[in-house]
Amino acid sequence: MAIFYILLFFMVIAAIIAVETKDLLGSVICVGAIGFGGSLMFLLLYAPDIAITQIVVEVLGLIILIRATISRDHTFITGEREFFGMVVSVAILLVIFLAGIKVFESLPPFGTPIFAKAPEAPSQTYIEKGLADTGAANVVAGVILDYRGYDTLGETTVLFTSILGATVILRTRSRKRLEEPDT
Amino acid sequence: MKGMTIIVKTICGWVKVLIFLFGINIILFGHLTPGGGFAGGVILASSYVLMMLAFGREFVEKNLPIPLASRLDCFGAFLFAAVAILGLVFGGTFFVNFLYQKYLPGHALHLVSAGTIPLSNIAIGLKVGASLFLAIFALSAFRKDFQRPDAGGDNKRPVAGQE
Amino acid sequence: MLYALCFLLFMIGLYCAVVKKNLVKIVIGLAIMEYAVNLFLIMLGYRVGGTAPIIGRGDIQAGAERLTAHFINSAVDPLPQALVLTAIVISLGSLALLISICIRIYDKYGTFDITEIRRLRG
Amino acid sequence: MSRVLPAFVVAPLVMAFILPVFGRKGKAVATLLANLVTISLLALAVACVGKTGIYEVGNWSSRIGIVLVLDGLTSLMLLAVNTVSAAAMLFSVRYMEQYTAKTKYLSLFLLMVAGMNGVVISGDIFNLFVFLEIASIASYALVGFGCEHEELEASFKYMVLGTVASSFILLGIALVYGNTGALNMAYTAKAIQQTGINAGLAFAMSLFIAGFGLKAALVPFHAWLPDAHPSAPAPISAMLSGVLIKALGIYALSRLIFNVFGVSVPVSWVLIALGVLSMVVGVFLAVGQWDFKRLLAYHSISQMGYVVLGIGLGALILAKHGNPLWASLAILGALFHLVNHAVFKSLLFLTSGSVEMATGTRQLKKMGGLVERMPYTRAACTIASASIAGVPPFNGFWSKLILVIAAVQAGFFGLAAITVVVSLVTLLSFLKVQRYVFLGELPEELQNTRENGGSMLIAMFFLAALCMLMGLLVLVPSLRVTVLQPAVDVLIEGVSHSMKVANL
Repeated sequence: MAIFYILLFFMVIAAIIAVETKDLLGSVICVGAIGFGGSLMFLLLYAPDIAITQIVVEVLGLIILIRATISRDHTFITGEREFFGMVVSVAILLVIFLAGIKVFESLPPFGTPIFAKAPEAPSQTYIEKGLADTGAANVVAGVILDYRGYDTLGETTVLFTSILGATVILRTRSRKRLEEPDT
Repeated sequence: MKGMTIIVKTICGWVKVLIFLFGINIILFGHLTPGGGFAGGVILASSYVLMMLAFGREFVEKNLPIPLASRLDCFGAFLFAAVAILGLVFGGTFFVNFLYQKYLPGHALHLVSAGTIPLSNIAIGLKVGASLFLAIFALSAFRKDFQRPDAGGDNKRPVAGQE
Repeated sequence: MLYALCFLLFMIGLYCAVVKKNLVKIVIGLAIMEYAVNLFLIMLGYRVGGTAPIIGRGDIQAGAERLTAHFINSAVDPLPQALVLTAIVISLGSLALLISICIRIYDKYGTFDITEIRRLRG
Repeated sequence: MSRVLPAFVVAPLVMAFILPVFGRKGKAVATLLANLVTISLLALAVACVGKTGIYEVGNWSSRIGIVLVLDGLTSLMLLAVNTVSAAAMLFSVRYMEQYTAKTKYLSLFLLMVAGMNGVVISGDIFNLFVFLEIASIASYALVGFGCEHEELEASFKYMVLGTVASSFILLGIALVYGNTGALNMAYTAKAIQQTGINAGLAFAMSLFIAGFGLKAALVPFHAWLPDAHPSAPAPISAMLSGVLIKALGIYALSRLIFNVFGVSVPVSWVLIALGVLSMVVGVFLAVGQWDFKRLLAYHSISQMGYVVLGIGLGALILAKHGNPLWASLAILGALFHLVNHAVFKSLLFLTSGSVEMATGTRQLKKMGGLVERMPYTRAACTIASASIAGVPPFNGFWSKLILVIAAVQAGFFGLAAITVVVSLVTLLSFLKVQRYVFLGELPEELQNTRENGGSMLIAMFFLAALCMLMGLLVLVPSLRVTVLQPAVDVLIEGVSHSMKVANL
C-alpha cells in the first residue's frame, strides 16, 4: 500500500512543479514524469493493458507537447499575474476540494471494489464468463472489443475526428473567392 | 532540418524495424496478452516518428508514404466499422461476434481464437498508427511558418498529406 | 486517503487550466486533470492481493473448461480498465487538436500569452 | 422500429470515413452523398416517431452490454437534430464554396451529426460520454474552420472549457460507477433507488450540472458561446445553436436528472435559478450587440433559459408531489420550446449567413435597405424573428404561452412575469435587427448585393415553413399525442420509466 502513497505524492509534486515552473520545457518534462508515474501505478494496480497504452501514448503526447514549446524563443513565461483574480479562484477551488474530500468516504474503501458486493454488476460476469462468451483470454480485450465494442467504435471515431480536425486547423489557406478553383 | 548524425541515423534504421515488429506483435496478441490495437498502433506510429526525428522532415516527405497514410487512416476506421456491420449481416445484430459464435470458435489461449476480436485489433492498429503518424507529421510540417510568426496567412507552402 | 490525493491532482490540473495565462500551461492543466480521472477510475477496481484480468494457462482447471476459483475471486475489475483505455485515447486526440490550435495561434499572434491574444471578449 | 437505431450512428460515421478519400476532384459527388445521408436520416427520424423499443448491441443483455433506447424523448430529439442537420447541410452546398477543404468539412459535419444522434439514442452513461466527445471535438474543429484570428481564439476557448466540462462529466461517471457498480442507465437508476442519494452521488450530480451546464452554456458557464457561435461558418452556427447545446447539454442533463437520479427539490431550484439567470442575463447582453451573429448567440443563451426554467419547474412540482398536470404542462412547454428554438434559431443563423455572404459584413450599422435586394432572405428572417419574439401565429408564441400558463398555475407569478418581460425585450432586439439590416437606406458599398440562390434558399424556406406550421403540434390533439406527449411522459415517469424500458 505504501508504494501507492509514494507514487501519488511523487505525481502530485511533479504536478505542482509542472504548474508553477516558469520554464515551459521543464513543465512539459514534469508532465512526462506524471505520466510515467501514472503508468507505474497502473502496473501495480494490476492493469497491464493500461500501463502499456499509457506509456506509449505518453511518449507520443510528449513529442506533441515539446513540438509546441520548442520555438527558439519564448520558452520562459514573463509578466505579472493578476493577484486578486488568482486569490478568488484559488479560494473557490479550495472550497470544492474540501467539499470533495468528504465525498470519497461514501465510496467503498480502497481495495474492495464495488462489483464484488453488487450482485448485478456486469464486471463479475465479465470475469466469470468472459473467456466462454468472447474467446479472448485477455478479459479487458474481450470487454472493449466485444461486450462494449460500440464504445470502441466511438473511441476510434474520436481519434479520427481529432486528427481530421488537426489537419483542417493546420491547413494553409482557408478561404477563397467563389469563382476561384480549389487549391 | 537535416537530421542528426550518421550514427544516430544508422542505429535508428535498425531500431525502427525492431519497434515495428514489436508493434505488430502487440497487435496480433492483443486478445491473449496485455496490449492490443491501440498500444500496438501507437508503437507502429512511433517507429515512423523516430525516423522523422532522426532523418529530418524533408527525408520523410520524400521517402515515406504520406498520402498512403491518410488513406490507411480512413481505411482502418472503415474496416472496424465494417467488422461491426458484418456482425449485423451474419449474426443478425450490430457488433455481434459472429466468427466466434458461428464459424470459427478456435481454441482458447491460441492465436486463432476469439473470432472478430483480433480482426478489430488489426483494424484499430492500422487506423491508430496511420492517424498518429499523420498528426505528428502535420504538426512538424507546420514548422517552417512557425519561425516567422508575423507572416501573412496566404503565401505558405501547403502542408503535405492534405488533399 | 488515496482517493483524496487523486482528487488533489485533479484540482491542481483545474487550477492550472483556469488561472494560468499561457496557452501551453492551460493544455498541461487539462492533461493533468485527465490523468487524475483515469487513475481514479482504475483505483476503483483495485483488489487487495488481486491479479490482472488476463487468463493464463494456470487459471484454467485441468481437464475441465472452467476457470479456477482463485482467478474468479481475485481478478481486479476489468470494466474500469476498458473505460480508461477509451478515455486515454480520447485525451490523446484532444491533446493533438489543442496543440495544433495552439501552434496556429502562435503563428498568427507570435505569442502564447492569453492576455495579449484577447481580441474577443465573452 | 428499434431495429434501425444503429443506422442513426453508423450511416453518418461510415460516410464520414469514406468522404476524405474523395479529395477535391470528387467534391460534387461527396456533397451529394453527404446530403443523401442527412436527408435519409431525417426520413428515418420521421418514421421513428411514436415508436418505442430497445436495441441490444452485440446481442448482449442490457446488464452486461450497451443498449440503445428509442422512446418518446429520443424520437423528439432525433427529429430535431436531423431536421436541422438536413437543412444546414443543404445550406452548406453553396455557402461552403467560400472555404477550402470542403470534403473534410463534410466529413466533420457528419461526425458531429453522428455524435449527437449517438448521445440521444444511448442508454448507457459512459457510451453517452463517448459520443458527446465525438460531437464536441468535431464542433471544436468546425468552429476554427476559417483559421483566422478570431476563429482560432474562439475555438481554443471553446475547446478548453469543453475539455474541462468533459473531465467533470467523466469524474461524475466514475463516482456513479464507484457507488453503483453499473453503467447502464436502468441498472444505475435501480441501484440509486436502493441506496438513496449519498454524498458521492450528490457530488456526482453537481459535477454533471456543471459539466452539462458548460456544454449547454447556461449563464455562469456561458463565456465560450458568444465567441464560438459567431466565429463558426453559418451552417455550423445553426447546428451549434440549434441542436448541439440542446442534445449535449439539456437533453443529457434532463435524462440523468429525471430518469437516473430522480428529481429532488434542491436540484430543481438550481435548475430554476440557472434558467432565470440565463434568460435575463442573455437577453440584456444581446440588446447592446451590433454584430448580427453575436446578437443571435446571446439570444441562444436567453432562450435556453426558458427551456431550463420549464424543466426545473416541472421537476420542482414533481419533487414536491404537486399536481402532475401542471408539471406535465411545464415540461411540455419546455420541450416544445426546445424544438421550436432549434428551428427558428437555426433559420436565423442561416439568414445571417446569407446576408454575410452577400454583403461581406456582420455589423448591423454597415447594412441597411436590403429588403429590395434580398426579398426572400428578408421574408425568412422576419418569420424567424417573429417566432423567437413570440408573435402569435408562429411557433415560439405557443411554447412561451404554455410556459407562462404553467408558471401561473403552479403559483410562481414572479417567474411568469420575468418570462413575459424577457420576451418583450427579445421583440425589441429583433425589431432593431429588422430596422438596421433590411429597412432604412441602402449604403453605397452594398449597391451590387444580390440574393443568394439555389440550395441556400431551399434550406431557408424549409425551416421557415416549419416555423409557421409547428404551432399545429400543440393545437392538433392527434399530433400532440404522437409527438410531444410521449416525450413529456418519459420525463414525468422519471426513474420508473427507465425500469420499464429495461424490464426490471
